[in-house]
Parts: sequence; C-alpha cells; structure tokens
Amino acid sequence: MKRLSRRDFLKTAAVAGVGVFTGIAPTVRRVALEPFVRPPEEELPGRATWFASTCRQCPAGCGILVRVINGRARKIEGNPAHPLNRGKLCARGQTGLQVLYNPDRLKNAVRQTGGREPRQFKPIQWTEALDQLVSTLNGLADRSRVAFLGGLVPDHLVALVSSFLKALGAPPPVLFDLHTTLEGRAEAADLARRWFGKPQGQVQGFPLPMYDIARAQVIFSFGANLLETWMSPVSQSYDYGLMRQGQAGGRGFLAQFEPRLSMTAASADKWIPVEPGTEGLIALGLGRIIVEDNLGHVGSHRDHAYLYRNVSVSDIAQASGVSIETLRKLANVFADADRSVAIPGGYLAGLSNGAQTMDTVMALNVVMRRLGREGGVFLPHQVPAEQFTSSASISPFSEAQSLIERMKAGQVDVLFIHSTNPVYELPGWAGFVEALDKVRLVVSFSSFMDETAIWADLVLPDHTYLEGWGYQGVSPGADRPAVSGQQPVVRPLYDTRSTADVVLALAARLGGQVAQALPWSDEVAFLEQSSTQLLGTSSGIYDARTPDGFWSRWRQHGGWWTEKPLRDEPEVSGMPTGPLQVSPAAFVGDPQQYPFHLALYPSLALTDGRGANQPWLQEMPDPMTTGRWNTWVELNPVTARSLGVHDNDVVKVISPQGELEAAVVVYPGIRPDAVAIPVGQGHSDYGRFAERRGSNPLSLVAPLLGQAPGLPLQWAATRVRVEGTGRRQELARLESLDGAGREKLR
Amino acid sequence: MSRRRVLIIALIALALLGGGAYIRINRTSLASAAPVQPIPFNHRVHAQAGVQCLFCHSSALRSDVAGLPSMQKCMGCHQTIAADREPVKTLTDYWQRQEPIHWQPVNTMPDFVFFSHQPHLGAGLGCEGCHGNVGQMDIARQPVNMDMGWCLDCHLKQPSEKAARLVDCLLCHK
Amino acid sequence: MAQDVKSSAEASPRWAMVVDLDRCTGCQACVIACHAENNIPVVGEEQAAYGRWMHWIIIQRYWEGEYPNVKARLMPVMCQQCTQAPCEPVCPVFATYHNPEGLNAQIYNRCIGTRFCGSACPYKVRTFNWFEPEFPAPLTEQLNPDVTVRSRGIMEKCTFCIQRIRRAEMDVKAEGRQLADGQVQPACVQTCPPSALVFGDLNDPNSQASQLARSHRSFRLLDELGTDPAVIYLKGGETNVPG
Amino acid sequence: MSQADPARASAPSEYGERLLLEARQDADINQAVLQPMLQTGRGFWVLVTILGALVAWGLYAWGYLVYWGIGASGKNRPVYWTLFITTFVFWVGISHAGTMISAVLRLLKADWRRPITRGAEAMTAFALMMAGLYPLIHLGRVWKFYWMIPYPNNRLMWPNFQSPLMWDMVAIFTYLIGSTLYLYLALIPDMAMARDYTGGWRYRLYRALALGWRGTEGEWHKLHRALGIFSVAIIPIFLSVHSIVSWDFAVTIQPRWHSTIFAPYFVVGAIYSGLSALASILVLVRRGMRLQEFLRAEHFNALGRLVMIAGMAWTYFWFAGFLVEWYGNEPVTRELIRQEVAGHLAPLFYLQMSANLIPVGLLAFKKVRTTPVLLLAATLLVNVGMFTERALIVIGSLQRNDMPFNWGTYHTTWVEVSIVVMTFAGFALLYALFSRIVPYVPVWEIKEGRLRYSMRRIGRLLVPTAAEIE
Repeated sequence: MKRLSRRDFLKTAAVAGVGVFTGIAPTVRRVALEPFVRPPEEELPGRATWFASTCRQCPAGCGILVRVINGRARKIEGNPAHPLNRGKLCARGQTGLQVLYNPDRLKNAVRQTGGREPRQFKPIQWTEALDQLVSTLNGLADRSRVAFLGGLVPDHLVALVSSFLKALGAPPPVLFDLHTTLEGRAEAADLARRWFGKPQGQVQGFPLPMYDIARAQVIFSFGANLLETWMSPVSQSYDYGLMRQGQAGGRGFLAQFEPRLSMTAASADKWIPVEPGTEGLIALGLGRIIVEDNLGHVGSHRDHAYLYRNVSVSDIAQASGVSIETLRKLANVFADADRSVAIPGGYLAGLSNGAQTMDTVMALNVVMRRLGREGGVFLPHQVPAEQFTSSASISPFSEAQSLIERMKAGQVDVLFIHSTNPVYELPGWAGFVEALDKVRLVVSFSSFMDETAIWADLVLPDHTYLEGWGYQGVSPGADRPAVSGQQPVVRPLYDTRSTADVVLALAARLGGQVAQALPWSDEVAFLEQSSTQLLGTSSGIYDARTPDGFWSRWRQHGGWWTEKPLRDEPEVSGMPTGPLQVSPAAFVGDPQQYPFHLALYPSLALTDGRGANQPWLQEMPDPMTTGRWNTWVELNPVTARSLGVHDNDVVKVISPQGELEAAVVVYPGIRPDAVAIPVGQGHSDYGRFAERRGSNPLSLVAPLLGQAPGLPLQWAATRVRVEGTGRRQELARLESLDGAGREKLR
Repeated sequence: MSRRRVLIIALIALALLGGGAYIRINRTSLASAAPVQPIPFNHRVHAQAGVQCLFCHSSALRSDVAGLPSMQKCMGCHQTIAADREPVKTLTDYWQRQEPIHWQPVNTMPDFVFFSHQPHLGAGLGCEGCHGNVGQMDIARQPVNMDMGWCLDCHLKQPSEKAARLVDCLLCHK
Repeated sequence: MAQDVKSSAEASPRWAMVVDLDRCTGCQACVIACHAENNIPVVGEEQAAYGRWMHWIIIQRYWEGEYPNVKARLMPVMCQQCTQAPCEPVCPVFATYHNPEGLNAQIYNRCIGTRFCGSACPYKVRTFNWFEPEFPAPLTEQLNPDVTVRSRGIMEKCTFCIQRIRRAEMDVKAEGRQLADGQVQPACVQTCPPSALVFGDLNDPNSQASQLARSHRSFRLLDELGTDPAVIYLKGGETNVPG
Repeated sequence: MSQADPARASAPSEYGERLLLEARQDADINQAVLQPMLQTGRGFWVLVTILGALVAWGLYAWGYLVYWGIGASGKNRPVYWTLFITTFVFWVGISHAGTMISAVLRLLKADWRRPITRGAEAMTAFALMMAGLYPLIHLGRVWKFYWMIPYPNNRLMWPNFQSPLMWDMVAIFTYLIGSTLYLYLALIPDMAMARDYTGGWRYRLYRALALGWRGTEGEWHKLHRALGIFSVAIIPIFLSVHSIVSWDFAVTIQPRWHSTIFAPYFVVGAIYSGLSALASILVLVRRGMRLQEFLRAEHFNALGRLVMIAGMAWTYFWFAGFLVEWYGNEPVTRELIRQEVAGHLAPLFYLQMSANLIPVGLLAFKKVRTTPVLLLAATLLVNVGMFTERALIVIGSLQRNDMPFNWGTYHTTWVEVSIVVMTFAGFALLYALFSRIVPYVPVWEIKEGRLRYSMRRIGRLLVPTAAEIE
C-alpha cells in the first residue's frame, strides 16, 4: 500500500512542500452533522450504548457487549453476566469489529456471469436473486437434490435450514469446517455418546463433555490446547486462572502431553513431548499403574482392572519415549490428588487411533471416579426447551465426504454454502472443487469473496454477526444451561440480507408444504417465538409475563441462562466390556523418506484461517514463536542444526501429498522428529489482508490409505521431509532474534 | 541612519507584541464566521419563543455532546407552527423524504481535544458562558476562538485544589 | 494524621497494575483489546518485521532450558508508569510528564517526535508513529472517539487507558459517588481471560491491587534501575519442572 | 616554499618560515590573497554545481522524509536515533577545531596559527550550521520545532529546561552566534582591505561588511580587545557544547551511554576530529586556491603535531572508558563489547580503532606531517574513524538494552544517506563560496606577525627576534 503511494510521491516531488504544510493545519474535523430523523429509544448522542450479543468468531458462543456510539460499533467486550465467558473475551472475539468493518466485505449480492472460471461477478438485486433461486428450486425434478453445507452456522439458522430441507425432502444440512475438525468436536461428542449416551439416545447432537478445570488440582491434558482454540478457550482460560491462584488448596498442577509445546503446554507445569500416536498408550500405562498399585483414595480398583489386563508398562515406556519412572510419578500425581481430571484433546482426533486414545483418557476419569465430581467431568444440563436442545451438532468428516461423493456423482443440483470455506479448509484430495463442478447451482452466503465463494454462481452475503439476529447454544464451559442471544448492534452497513430471511422468503415463495413448515414472516418472528419457549421457566435469571416482555429481557441480557449453576453428572452407560485397546497409529509416508511427523496446529490468531482477513489478528504475535503475517515451520534446534538451517531460512516441507515453503522458526519446544506449521495463512482469495500470504499447510495433509470409512480427517497422520532452499525470508517476529537465547542477561 | 533603523525595528517589535496582546485579549477577532447551513435556522426566533437551549440540545446534561434535535422533534412543533415559512417548508421536505439534514458544525474542537459537555454543565456553567448569547444570533456562529488558552483561562480561575487537576494535560488530551 | 492520609488518598489515587505471571497464559487478548481501545494502527508485515510494530502491550516470551526440559516464560510488558521515569526529564517540550496521579502522561498533540524518551526508556515500551497510520475505510468506524488518532512523527505508549479512568471519574461524579475498587478497568484488564491483570489504586490499602502488590510473589521489572514502576509483577510458578 | 626568494637565501630555513614573506610588500601580499579569490576557474564552478546538486537532492530527501514520516529513514525500535544524530555529533565535533586553533592558540600566542585562523573559524561556523540542521531533521514533526523555543503563549506552555535537548539548543545557538561573531570580528580589517582593492558588487559588499574600518590605532586597539575577550569567553562555550552533546546520551540510563567520562571524552574526540578536518581542508584549499605561499610545511607540521596529541588524548580517554566498562561487566555493556569485539559491530569497531590509532602513529613522522598528501590521508582517516566512533556510540549502543526481547538491528535507507551527504556537500559548498568572497588567509594577522619578527645580526650570527605585540 505504502509503496504505491511512495511512487506517487516521486512523481509529485515538486509539491512536496505543499504536502508538508498540509500536516501543519490543525486537525479540526469539518464534517457535516446528521441528526436522527427519528431518535431511537435510549440512544443518547455521543454516549455509548452497550448491546448484549453473541460472539461468532468461533463456535464457543461467548456473550459479548458491544459499545456503540452514534450508531457505530466501537469495541467488543465480554458480557460479565454471561455464564460462559464471564466478562472475558479472547483476541479473536474482540477483533469481530474487523469483520463488520472489513474493507473487503461484499456490499451486495452478486452473480457470476460467464461460467465459474473467469470470476466475473455482477451485482444483482435481491429480488432477482430470489427469483432465480425459486425458479431453480421449482424446476428441480427431485428436490432431494438440494444440499446445504455449513460451518460456523448459528443454531437458529441450522434449525431453520433443517426444517427447510426436511420440508423440501432433502437430506439434513452437513456442518463441517476446519476449526471444529482441528478441535475434534464431532469426535468429542462421539466419545461422550460412547461412554454416557443412552443406547437409544440421539445419534447426533450429543452434548460435549465438560471438564471442571477451575476446581481440579491435577489436570492431565492429552493434546487439548484448552487455552488457545479448543472448545471454549475463554471459559477454560478463566478457569485456568482460578486453578492457578483461585483455589484454597494451593496451586493446581497441569501436565500437557503433546509433541509440540503449545501455549497451553507453556503454561503447564509439565510438558511431556510424547511420540505422536502414543498418547493413548500413555493413558493406558497410567491407568495400569493406578490399578496395579491401587493408587488414590477411591477404594478398590478391582472393578476396573480388566480394562488394563494386557498392558505392559515397560512396552509403553519404550514406545512412547516416556520413562517408567516418569509414568509412575505421573500416575501417583494423578491418583493422589483429590480432584484430578484427564482431558482428551482435539489433536487426538487427527490420529488414526484417535477414538481409542480418547477412550483410554476418559477411562482414567472413570477409574478415578471423577465423573460428576468437583474438578472432574460433567455433562451440560439441557436447556429446558426443545428448540434449544435439538441444536446443531457438527457432522463428522465422513458426512462431508459423502456429500462430496454425491456432488461428484451429480446427485446435487443446488448447493448452499454458509460460513464455511471448504475449498480452503479441505485438503485438495478431498476433491471439493471438482465436485463443485458437477453442481448446477452453487449459492454462497459468504460475506467475503473467499476461495469457495469465487466458485459460486450466486453470492448472497449474509449480515455479519454484529448486524444480524440469532441464538447459539454455548459450548461446554458454562456451569449452567445457557442459550446465547445474538442481536444487531448496528444497522447493516451494506445491502446484505440475513440468510434466515432468505430461507424464509424462499419457503414462502415455494409455498405448499415448505411454506407451512416455515410459517414465520421473518427471522425475528422466529426468534421471538423460539425465545418464548422459555417463558415461564422458573429456573431462568429472568422471566416475564408476556412474550414481548420476555423477548425484550432476552435481548437485554443477551440470551437466557439459569440462575443457579446446574450441570449433569455423567452416568457411564457404555463401559467397555473388554480391555482397552490402543492400536499403533498409522502414518502416511515412509519414515525413511519422510523422517518427520507433521504437527499442524490452529493458529491462535487465525484459527482455521477465518481470521486471516482481519488485520489485528494478522498483526497479533503468536505467543510462542511471536511470528505474524505469515506461515512458518517450527524445527527443534537439533533438527535445524542437522538440516543446516537457521531462523528465517526458507525450507521446503514435502509430504507424500504436497509441498510448501516457509521460513524456519528454530523452536526449542518441539520433538526433534516433528515439524510444526500453523494453519490459517495461504489464502488465495479472502481480501487484501489475507491474500497471497504464507501457505496453507493442509496441502501437505495426505489421505490415510486404507483408512476405515467414517474416520475423521487424519490431519495429524502425515509424515514429511524438510529441505533447505538456500533462500531467506524475514519473518515478522515480535521477538528480536538478536536477543534470542539471552534470557539470562540478568 | 542607524538610529532610524533601530526605530523601525522597535516599531515592528511593538506592533507584533501589540497584535499578540490584542488577540490574547480579544479572542472574538479570531472566531470564525457563521457557516452556511442547509436551512437558515434562526436561534433568536426560537429563543424569543421561549424555547430553552436544553430542549433541543438535550444531551448536554448527560453526554459529551450537546446533540442536535432529531427531526421528529423539529416536526413536533413545526407540523403546525410557522408551517408556511420558507425554511420550515424546506424542513418539511426533508422530513417527508426522511432524510437527515446535513448541518454544518458551528463550534469545533480539534481531534486531539477531549471535551464533554456533561461535567461543564454539572459544574454549573451556563451555555452562554462558552457559546455566547446564541439567543441574540440569527445564524449561530462561534463567538470565541476556543483554543487552549481560552480553556485555561477558566480552568485556572477555579479554586486551587481543583485547579491542579483542571490544568493537568491528561484531563483533555488523551 | 491518618485522616490526612485518607483525604490525600482520596484526592489523588496512585493507579497501578498487577500482573500475575502465574495466571497469564500469553493468549494476546490484552494486545488486541489495547489495539481496539486505543486506536493503535497495524503496520503490516514488512514494518512489523523491521521492529516497527506498535503494540502498547506485548507478551515477551523467554526460553529457558533445552528440550525436553524447556520452559517458556511469558511476560506481558506495557509502560511501567515509573515514578522515577527516565523518559520524563528528557522530553524538551513536556509532551511526557508526571501527572498528579503518578501516571506517565504522553500528550500526543504536544509531541514533536525527538524520540529521546524512547531512547531513555529502559523497558522500550514506547512506540513511534513512523508513518501516517492507515485505517482503510470503513475500518475508521471502529475508532474510539475518546482517544486521539495519532499522526506520523508522534511517540505513544500505554496510558493505563486514561480515557476510561476519566470516563469513570466523570460518571461517578455526575452520580455523586466515589470510585469503587475495580470500577476502572483498562481494556487489557477488562478482557484478560485468566484474570492475570488487576488494576487499582495503591493509595487504597484495601484495593485488590494493593493486596496483591503486598504478595510475597511480587517483584518489579528492572527494579535495580530505581525507576519505581507502578506495574507490579507476581512471580509465576516453575513450569515444566524436570523429572 | 619560498626558498627561491633571493633575499631570504641568507637566513637559515627554519627561521625563514617565521619571517613570513619578509621580502614582499604589503600590497603584494594583498594581491596574493585576493587573486585566487577573484579568479575562479571552471573547476570551481563544476565543483559548485556538483555540490549544489547533492544539496538539492538532499533537500528532496528531506522533503520526502517530512512528507512520509521518520519511517523513511532506517530507524526502528529500539534504535530510535541513528545516522542523523551520529552526523550531528560529528559536525559539532568538527566545529571545535576552529575555536581551538583560533582562540586557544591566540591566547597562547602561537604564531603559526596566523594563516590558518580564518579557515578554521569558517569551518566552525559552517560545521555548526550543518550540525544545527539535524535536531530539526530528526524531529518526527519538524513543523512543530518552534515548541522548543521559549516564547510566551496563551497555552502557558514552556519548553522543558531539564531536557538535554534544550541545553543542546541553547549551547549550539550560543556557540554558533559566538563563533560567527568571532569570525566576523577578525574579518573586519580584511574586509576593509578587500574594499580598497575591488569594485562592483564586491566593493559594495565589502564596504558594508567593513563597517567603515579605517585602520586607526583606536580601531585596532578595540579590535584586539574584542578579540581578546572573545578568545577567553568562547573557550568555556566550546567546552560546554560538546559536553552537552555527550550528555544527550550520558543522562539516560541506556547502558554504555550512562557514563561519567563521556563529556571529556567527547570534547577530546571533537578536538581530534576537528583538527584533522582542518588539516584536510587546509591541504585541499591550499591546492585549490594555490595558497602554497601562505600555508606551508611549518603550519602543517604544527597542526599535525596537535592532531597527534589530540589523538593520543582520545586514545587515553577511550581506553579509560573501555577498561571500566569491561571490568564493570555489566550485562548489556558486556554484550555490546562482545558485539564490538567479535559480533556484528566488529567491522565498525575495528574500523574505528584502526582509523583512529593508525594516524597517531603516522603523524609521529615529520615526513607525514609536512607532506600534504600524506597528511591529508592521515587526517581523513581520523575523521572516518571518528564518524564510525559516533555511529558505534549512537547506533550500536541502542541496539542492545536491558530486555533482550527488545533488541534490534538497523539498516540505513537512501533517504537517510542522502540527507547525511547533503550536509557534507552543503558544508563544502558554503566553504567553497566563502573562500571566493572572503580572503581565506587573514592578511592583517600575517602582516601583524611579520611585524613581530625581525632578523638581527649579532656578531656573525643572524638571530630572529620577536616583539610583544598586544
């Protein structure tokens, strides 16, 4: 940006003096003042109004308060009354303003003219767009050939879309995105269902387990980056603070098991860099030691001894690289504490033995009777209204794959895409782009021209979350049932339209069964009606006599939650019948040819890449490497030495699937046999701040051959090799490389 | 000859000093002329009709800015009162188009000054203390050059225990 | 005597920040909160790589030890609001000075950009507007109207969110009350997810900040320089202990 | 040298030099000084054009800097001060030689100073002018520079006299005014002389500048008294200026700057570099203006000796500082010393040391001191060394501080270099133009010196004698 204008300066050198003098003029703004035509209630010019809403920067659903002055959103803060984040907010949540005020937002609906290749987008009127949709849908011989692919879709929209698709006779929406993949959300729900689900219970949408971090004395986290992006990082960080300094019994102990020292591991008391894929073995070994030595104060372990029947601790020590003494010590620490908890993290889901590993971790809690106990494992209590209990769950990767298969087979004629960017978020071999080719009409509701939106025939931008309505069930972390409400804090900036309204309008135009299924005049009517399902619930923080009153309290509080903490104690219904098994993790790539494990991790700032168009997040230093604005490759100092590369040397990382180049960060906190790369950069389209910046490491992720169908995306199961390129590239670090390693200056 | 030169130099110096002193004493000389408004709103007529400042600029008591009356408020009276006058007709046109009027600001502060009406009114200051007798102006204009010296004039006159705080730079610059 | 102390304490607070390193996770929420609250521009990749970033608060990360017993210590560093501030006497135009509440004031519109304060500051927490800041429209809409947007050639730094302090003071005065402990919160303190940052008045012995400052864990950064900072750190625990 | 002069053949050569131009008439001397001034060759105009172009380019770079912001120079955090302050210190240092030569040697009645005082004083004035630009150039908002000037204003704002930058400003302005007046006072009789020998615009100029000087005894008396007072008065100023410049650094707690020895160390360094610059300039001007007759080996010899002594003193002070820093073993200083000795600052450090120490050795030889080319080489080397020394102090030290996370590096930019070159070119340009407008050699001082000496025959010996003139 700057460079261009400097060139201009060279041209206009003669008037440089004049330009200088423009700097001298006092900076008095002579802008016209606009009065309100009709003053909104409770709006005082020049005075901040705070609106309670819900953050949509990640799936957690934190409550926010937005400071609005003169109709402009100025700042986002956590809602202190909200049970999830309790007034706190992470970096991403606060950057929500830059979604709203992003200079690269779509300002109106557009239609792609001239096929999908040339990317010629022409503005289109909303009525015209709706006409086109209606006529396409009406023209369909088989309405089941409509599909909806969503990612971070607010729950109310999922509810509406589900009804819409059901009424059409189409399959339910597929909700899949990279963020939830990296945090293993679907797999965590699976885990909870396996252990605690009723045999005839819901197939989908089982509540996620919660871990009481605030009151735990000892936490063993197996790859759960609970302070960064996993589940509800703000809530978990809040609890972490309490765990550290807020407990009567002294400081809690946190041990982190993962190959790379994440920010969470940096805050942990102990980081155990396990061999990737052996996390389950370690949990197994710990359990075996506990059961064998009858550790802890929970009486006899005889009932659970069968779980660890065939376990050899020495074999485990050998396989995982963690010594027997360490295992024993850890087992003692875990068992001796009154309140200990083991947390299976999202990283495990990326391994081929992920489900087994998560089982063994959960078994530790079961063995130590940590279910439903303070500082242990809980299940969230359901919100007492059906509307909010049937709320969305994340689809496993297999459903996304089967959608792609259907698309490829030409079985999908109309595809709606909302708040997910599969072209960027899925590895190339998933074949999403090729599959899109077979779909007659692709409709994106993206606010930005991202990698997927450019393939759409119609882009019908939704409001950003600060302009739109909605509600969202909160992620685990709140100590009570809660629904977080979302409401517009500013008037929509541009000619965008709420996707819920588009769906309702479509339904009305299609008529018949569809219109009957979706009888609401608009989104707000639907929300109002939904909210009043809770009217008369005595446990809430508020109640009202009329639906109107309830709806206004709902908006005032930013949702609904109970007055008192309320969590469910999980009951084990799916106890394994035989010994726990952890099969060796499978990896793609010959260890001789590809000597390193590829450890991807979601960037704290950009998560799965959706933060990349927000300049604050781009400039936000990664806490561990302090890198910004680009992709980097983390190498252990020993590895770097053996490869003959240093900080800022560009290396090529080659996997059986692909390759990328990025600057090296010599990183003391990673196993020598692993390389770590943050996810989030490498956008080809996504606005000026994201484009042509770094590389997308998903291009390295290889498909695990012979993987059983239904397995999650094996994003942690690729091996790579690293080659120097001889080039250098200065990574924008916060840290001074000159001072690196000089901590002991004083 | 050299004496004449000395005299000339002395005269120039005197003129500069005198000019400075004049400006210092009589700030009105630097105050800007009334900006051209989309509607020639007449403050005097409204004041004579007994409309209080705070009736229209109602935020002043509670907010940083005094605020402009919403057009709804204008129309509250002008639906009936003086509806045949030319300026009011223009107003009605705006109202019918539901279009806000683009008023030109009269009293301005540089961006780097934080000013709030509320504490000034809270301290018992009247509007005319700073804005002059707007009730006597047809078209509102800034009566004084509101520079830092002008602010300090008043802040320094406050009781000493308050003045220390009132002349802290951080009070208005942040 | 005690009466005197009390009244003078009421007259002028001594604002201080307590940073509990045991709670700090390094999550950078404070950094972004500060950007949002104080209209801090982003500088872009090239400038950031050259060390011209403008965060008022940064989280410094120091490595200790070697793999696998490696420790990363995370430490938020912002302007320490020194009582004996090295930056203050060197400014030729009083753009930076000590205000009655013990804050290091930085008056942007007085600054002429000698950068002497930046050279004198031992913590290097002052940032300079090397170029005119850019806020591509409509990002301008998010700017906080209570805070000046600085132009090129001006030094800036953490102010303890003076605009929030003043706003709170104004509000309680309008309501005829006194400031309560915790009523003023800089943006970073407000947002800090693990509550590692605590802000308060050291002249009030009962404020949470005062109580924490008396902790046996407390220390101050480069204390040996005698700058007497108003930012008090609480030592963190030993992380990644060997064995 | 004027060995060829038959009238002087009888006198031993070492005395001959003192009996300057004995055989020439005053009018001849006048002409000898005025001729090179009045006759300008093509080479001169080529030089002026080149220098003018460099200055113009530098001004453009300055405009660019002001328009875009200080970021156009290579500064960053924590290296807030770079080449501008380095060059500022350098020019202030250069400015010291003029007073040193002129005032100190005048008080000491060192007669060899006579032909070179004007050149030295002019150097002081112009170097200070160049130095004075930098505090402006380096300001982030140069258009607000006047806030550093104390003037009554309705905002009741005053500059901060606690700040060394204010001391700097006061000291530099005082020194600039003082040295300009000093230069001008000594110029008055020569202006009168030039007035009497020229016509046209020069005549009008010189008439105005001569202030009606007629050369009466009363006028001479007053001039001598004035010069005497100035010589005494300006010495504390000249000591204070570079001390204050050093305090810009020493009053901070930046490691390596925070040093008690900085003031004398800077003053000595300033004298070292200033005298060297003077020697270089004299060699160049002598050739350019063909003043071989006036600027002779004895002057170079004496000047060379002074440079050598200053160099020894500088070495001593440097060593005294370095030793204490080394033994102090303060962490940041230790790191800086390590960088200097074997790190990224090593090239600069060794350049500084060799360029400052080798000339001291070289100048020990009379052959070097009296051979203009060799002297030029040695003294230029000194200034390369001294510039590097300042760069190391300013830029080198700022790269390290108490928090290793905040360490930094620095790369210069074309803008910065252009502006630095601009002041060098500007200095040369002013000097070149000055030498065409003002008699480069103070004629009256030479004549006065001649009056002081005579050869007396005592028996068979020819003995030079000197008279007290006051």
